[in-house]
Amino acid sequence: MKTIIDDIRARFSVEWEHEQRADLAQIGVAPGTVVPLLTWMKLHTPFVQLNHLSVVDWLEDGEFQLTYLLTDPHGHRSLMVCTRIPREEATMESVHELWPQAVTYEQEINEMFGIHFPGSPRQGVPFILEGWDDLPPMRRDFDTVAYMHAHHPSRPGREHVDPRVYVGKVFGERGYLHDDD
Amino acid sequence: MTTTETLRRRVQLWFGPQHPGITGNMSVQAWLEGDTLTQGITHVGYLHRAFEKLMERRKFIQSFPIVCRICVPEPDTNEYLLAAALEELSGLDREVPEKALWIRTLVLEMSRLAAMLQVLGGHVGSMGLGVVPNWTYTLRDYVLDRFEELTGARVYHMYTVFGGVRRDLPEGFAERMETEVLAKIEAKLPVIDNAIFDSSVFRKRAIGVGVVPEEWADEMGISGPVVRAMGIPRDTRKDFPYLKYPELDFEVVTTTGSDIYARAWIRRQEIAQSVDLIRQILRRMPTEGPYCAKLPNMLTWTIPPGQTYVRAEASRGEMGYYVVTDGSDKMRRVHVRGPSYVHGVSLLERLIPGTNIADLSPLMVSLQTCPPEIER
Amino acid sequence: MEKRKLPVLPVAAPPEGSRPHAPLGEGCFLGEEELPKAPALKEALATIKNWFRAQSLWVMAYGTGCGAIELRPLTTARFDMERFGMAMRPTPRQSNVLIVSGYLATKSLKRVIRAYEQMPSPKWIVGLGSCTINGGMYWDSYNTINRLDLYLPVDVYIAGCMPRPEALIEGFKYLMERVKKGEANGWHHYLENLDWYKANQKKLITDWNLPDYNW
Amino acid sequence: MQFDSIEEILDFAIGKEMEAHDMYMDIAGKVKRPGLEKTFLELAQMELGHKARLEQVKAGDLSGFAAGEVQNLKISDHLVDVKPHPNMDYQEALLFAMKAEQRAHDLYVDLARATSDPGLRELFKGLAKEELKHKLFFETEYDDVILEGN
Amino acid sequence: MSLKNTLAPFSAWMQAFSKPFTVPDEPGVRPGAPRYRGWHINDRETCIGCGTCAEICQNVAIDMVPVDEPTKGDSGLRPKVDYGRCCWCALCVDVCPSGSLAMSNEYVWVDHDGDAFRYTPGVDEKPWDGAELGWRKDEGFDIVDHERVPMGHLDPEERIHTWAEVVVGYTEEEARREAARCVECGLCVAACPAHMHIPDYIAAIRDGDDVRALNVIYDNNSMPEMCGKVCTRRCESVCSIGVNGDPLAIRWLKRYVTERFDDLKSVLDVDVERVGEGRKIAVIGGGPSGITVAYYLAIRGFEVTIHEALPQLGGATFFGIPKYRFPMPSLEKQIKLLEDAGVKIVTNHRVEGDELRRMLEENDAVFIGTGLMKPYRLGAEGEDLPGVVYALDLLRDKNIGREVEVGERVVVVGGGNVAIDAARVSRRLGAEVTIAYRRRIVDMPADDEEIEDAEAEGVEIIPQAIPLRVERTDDGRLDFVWGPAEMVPSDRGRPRPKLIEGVEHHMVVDRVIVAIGQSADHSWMPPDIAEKVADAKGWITVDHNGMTGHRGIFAGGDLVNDTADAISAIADGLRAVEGIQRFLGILPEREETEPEIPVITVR
Repeated sequence: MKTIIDDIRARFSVEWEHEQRADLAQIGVAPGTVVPLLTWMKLHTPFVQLNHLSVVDWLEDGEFQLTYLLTDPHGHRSLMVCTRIPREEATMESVHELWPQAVTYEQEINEMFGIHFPGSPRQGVPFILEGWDDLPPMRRDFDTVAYMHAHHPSRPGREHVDPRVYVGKVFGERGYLHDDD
Repeated sequence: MTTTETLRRRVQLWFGPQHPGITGNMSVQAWLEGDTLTQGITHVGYLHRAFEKLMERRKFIQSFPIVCRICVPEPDTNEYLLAAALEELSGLDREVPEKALWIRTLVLEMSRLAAMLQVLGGHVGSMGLGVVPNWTYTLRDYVLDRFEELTGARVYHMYTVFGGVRRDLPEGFAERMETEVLAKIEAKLPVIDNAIFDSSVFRKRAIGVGVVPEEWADEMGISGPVVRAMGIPRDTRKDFPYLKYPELDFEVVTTTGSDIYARAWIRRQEIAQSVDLIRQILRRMPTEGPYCAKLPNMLTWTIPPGQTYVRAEASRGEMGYYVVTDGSDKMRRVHVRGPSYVHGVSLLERLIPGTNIADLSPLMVSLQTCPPEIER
Repeated sequence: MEKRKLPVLPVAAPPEGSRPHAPLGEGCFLGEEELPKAPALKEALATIKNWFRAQSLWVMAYGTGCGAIELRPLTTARFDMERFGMAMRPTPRQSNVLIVSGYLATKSLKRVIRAYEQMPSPKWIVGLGSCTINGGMYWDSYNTINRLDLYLPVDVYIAGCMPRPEALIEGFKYLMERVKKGEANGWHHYLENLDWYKANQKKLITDWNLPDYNW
Repeated sequence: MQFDSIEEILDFAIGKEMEAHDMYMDIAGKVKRPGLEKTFLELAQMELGHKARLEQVKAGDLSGFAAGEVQNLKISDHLVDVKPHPNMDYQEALLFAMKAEQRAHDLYVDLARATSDPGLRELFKGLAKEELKHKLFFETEYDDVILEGN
Repeated sequence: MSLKNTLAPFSAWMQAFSKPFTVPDEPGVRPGAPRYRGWHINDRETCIGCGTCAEICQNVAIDMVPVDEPTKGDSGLRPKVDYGRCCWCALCVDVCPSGSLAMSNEYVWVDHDGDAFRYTPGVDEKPWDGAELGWRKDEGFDIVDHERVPMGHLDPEERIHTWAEVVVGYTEEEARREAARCVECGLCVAACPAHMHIPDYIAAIRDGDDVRALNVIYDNNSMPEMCGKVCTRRCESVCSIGVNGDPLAIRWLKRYVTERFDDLKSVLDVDVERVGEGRKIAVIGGGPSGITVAYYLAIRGFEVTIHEALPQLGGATFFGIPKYRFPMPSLEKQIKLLEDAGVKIVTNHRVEGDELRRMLEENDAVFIGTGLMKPYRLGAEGEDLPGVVYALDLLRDKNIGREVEVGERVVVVGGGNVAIDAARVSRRLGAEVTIAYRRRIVDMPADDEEIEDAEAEGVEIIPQAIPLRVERTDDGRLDFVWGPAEMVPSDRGRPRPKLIEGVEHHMVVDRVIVAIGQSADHSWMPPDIAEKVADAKGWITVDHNGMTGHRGIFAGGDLVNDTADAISAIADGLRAVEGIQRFLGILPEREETEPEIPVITVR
């Protein structure tokens, strides 16, 4: 694993690296580096397989993390390439020309996170959802429970008493450092 | 426009979601010329339950009941992978007891067996031969009986959790497994061979149909019986060893042809292999010892920040879990990458042009597309 | 005959002037107005008709959710649903039982409504699993409905996640019993309160592009 | 002491209870500790109750006597008797009462032993048991309140 | 394609002769597996209503509904399951701290009414009640942590030579780990006499927010550091985790937080209106109840004076509890907080004669928390011999720094915490110590941990030993004579000891320390006031405001409650804090209505 990361370091600027397991390393790169790096990897290294493309929403940081998982199918090891892009009007370069199956990943990410991949076919074409008119649902600021309450009524008649609150109330739990109101 | 041209007009056909030949609740939007498909687009989302979203608001232990529902025929792979990922991120993986590892291997192999029995029947069922699925579904039911005995449920087991498994093997489990399941399967396999692989109907419909070119294997990440039917010995159990597989004695089954027949053949061989593996596991499993590590309070447990990707061999191919934790008591992100994500969408769409309409259903079965795994 | 409860909903008010459902044989749909007028005979005919109906429940083979996995074993020799006069049919046109096998994603619901409406009356819906009752596992999902009876009339619920084949058989036997007694008449209810059901359906399915009834 | 008839014995016993009553009334007027006066008045009242019970027996109703065995906790047996004094506390009051009942009990036991008439012996034994019951009442109170931590 | 291939499928016909395997259509042919997860069953008696099942249910399928009267250790709530939500994962069964919840192996339930699928197991009758088979909790699998993070103790050999604190205390990591065991059911809140917000401060400790934890703790306890060290911890006795494991170390967690801060005033966020400006309160007795009243009234602007007979505030926690349990600096920190709050402290001042009457005139209210200071007598012969001493005197003399000497051999009579303290103090003074207790060891009112610690330190405990008399030996020592007891059943309460006559044991000792209990002494009050306030046993009865039979006199602590522990005294103090404000018309009088129920979440 070390050699391949050294090779990458020699050609691209790597922000951070981490060896999670003997067969899984992780590197972080700038968004602009991703496509050149992946192109180079597919053409010149055994990491020819794009296993996985995923997004993590770091709402607090205002960033999306994109994770590309490349696998060396004969050497049995994987490299996770991570990059962070701003959350506002998130756009990322597409890799569908390197791997045809990336179209599906990019289509789903576009639908679920609202990240746009210019040039990738099927951007904006619904994949999983139908008639969706809210925030992209996998974003962390989309509240699924609120949506559920608004759209999917539950069967009425459920009443829950929280033991913690109930016990305090019944037995007269009070505080004295603060006035009640 | 001449009559012939009119007749050769492209017809658009929605195949599914309500269609007896479709695998699960999905649909293929296909364009036909005559009875040949010229193009197809996979449509999923009919089963979208937003697992990944829901797991982001559930505590770690609460994700286990939900994660097994991602794949109906084979829930245990999901349970194992979530457990493995969280154990790796929390450092609990070093404490999983030996016996738990063996039981997990057993459960994974049992679920592979059950799923492959189901899909082997599906192979012929999709061609209209109803009797073989009858047998294989019954055989699968015998496996489910043992699952029920072991895990307390037939379909959704919720049995593997981090630290190990939830219950010990019951008394006499190995004997019942042998007499009630394995022996019955072995007795039936030759009959099934006769009815499928020797059948001229099946051979005619399966050989040379749905051939996946070998050069797609690497770049698309094709896995499971589909890639092994190309003659490539690719198997996560060997390539990325996990649990007790390195200690078990088995060879990766391969064949050539890369068509529906080859994939069915692989599955039939792997059924036999699974039977053998289950015997090995039951023979070598320690009888004493704990089956789960000591767990902290699951209601308040937090896992330090980190990310990982773990994989295991499901009956359909490589199943992967990408898990990100942020130090809280919930997962920041979990992304399930099932083999069907590639097989059922990209690969299927690339295979469809030129396929006969009658072969679409067998083709989908042979790719073992599992829609809940695509849309989650 | 038991009166069917109309769920109280925040979704849409029950239709104005909605008739209490008509007992079978009081002339409603499908030529029943041609029945003889003598009450005793009418009653007897209805009984016979219900008995026949109960003996031939044909299930539409549409696995709407994960519960479908336990439907398949029913067709095998081990559980053998055909001994109860039940069979799987590939198309709605030939079936009179729709099994909603668990949760329904919004996208699926649209198809299920369409399939249900295409089925010839009398027809019944079996809600399989807890998710049809009150959302089950996916109660907080943005994409699955919580209550099936808001959108389609459910005649029998089978609780479980998922229910075993034996539970399904019990459910079907219960359905047969109710059909025999003339109590399983969700299809009446659906037609009588069509506006209410449609309002609920359209509230959820915002990109409604179907005809209002899919004959 | 010599008794010739059952009536005589009962009269003697009733006299004893009255004595006890008067004594408690006397102490109640003297103690200083708040509330203790009330305690002694209650004790005196209790003795009146005992007296009433004995009068019932005298009238021929033997059901007033305690049936079965009465527990003897023997707490008072090895404790030192106290003399009533104005500054008594609750512990001393209980001790005093226990000892008084103990003495009455011992008296009837002695009488029972001394008499040869089986009928009279039974009566004495019954009276002893009654006193034992009264003692048990105080011993239980002593065990619960004073010896709570022991 | 050969003829063989054409004929091969027909081999399927052979199956027509195989044995049928169809499951017959009869009830009960295929029962669920022995550990099948079917409908819930619950043992209503064992269930403690902690709601952990509802907490872990990711489907929000379980509601807690009021079924029984709430008691300490049982909220009276019982889980009601919505089978329109349940997914049969049985996490509720595996998490159930009391082990009452289980699942039967029944699995069939069909109905046409969607509202029918709800019931309260164990309360609503169901056919599967009492099912033998089904999913049960298993020993080898636990998703709550039943093992307490062990607390370090000084080595017994070492500690009998020192007055240093025996308990070491948790490190930060240990405290966080221990706090993480909490399931936040809140049953402890009911059991705590002061109803401290226990789950809340434990959660704060778990989250690493010690300042918040301290504020939550001081919200209704102004002597938490003392409680953190010596509390009788009724909370732990009802802890739901403790039903089948070690209860949360609530006391040690409180100790951890309170020990972290030295300057309490700067950390505490007091936000109350100074409603008591210009009002004067006298507090007689500087024990926990008095301190509580003083602190919470002082922060509200009252002018509070504490009168204490001993040279130091703290009451029994000062003079009664040995310093190896509650060291002086901890107490001083509490007193400093009082001073910072503006409380006037008068020590070495015993209120006597008509002073109480004068105080009543000068103050708006008087609070009495003088405690139980008069030891009960042994009552046996020889009690007045020199060398027979009372434990309270011994402990007090030691704590206020007088020279104390016990000789080589000591017998302590009694089984309460005072007896154990006296024994352990004597041990540290170099004596061989025996405890003679009338009942069995399980009956001892002393804390189990205290008993264990004492035994570890070499204290011998003789149970069922009734002191008969004390005699002087020829060489000037004491002969402690005791007799064995048998336990006889009692119609109320615990079994009672009964002397076995005829057997006498002799023990030659230098000291007999009597620690059988103590009572109140009201000789300092004017008799007419005392008459209105106290009863024969010395106890004071108060109303819901903490006020005695005399207008303006409030009382609390051991005088009032029958539990005689510090936290009850604090609770009494809190009651008086509210009561005094109501008495003075600052707070409205409490309405005597049923506690309104509760905090229902509709879901």
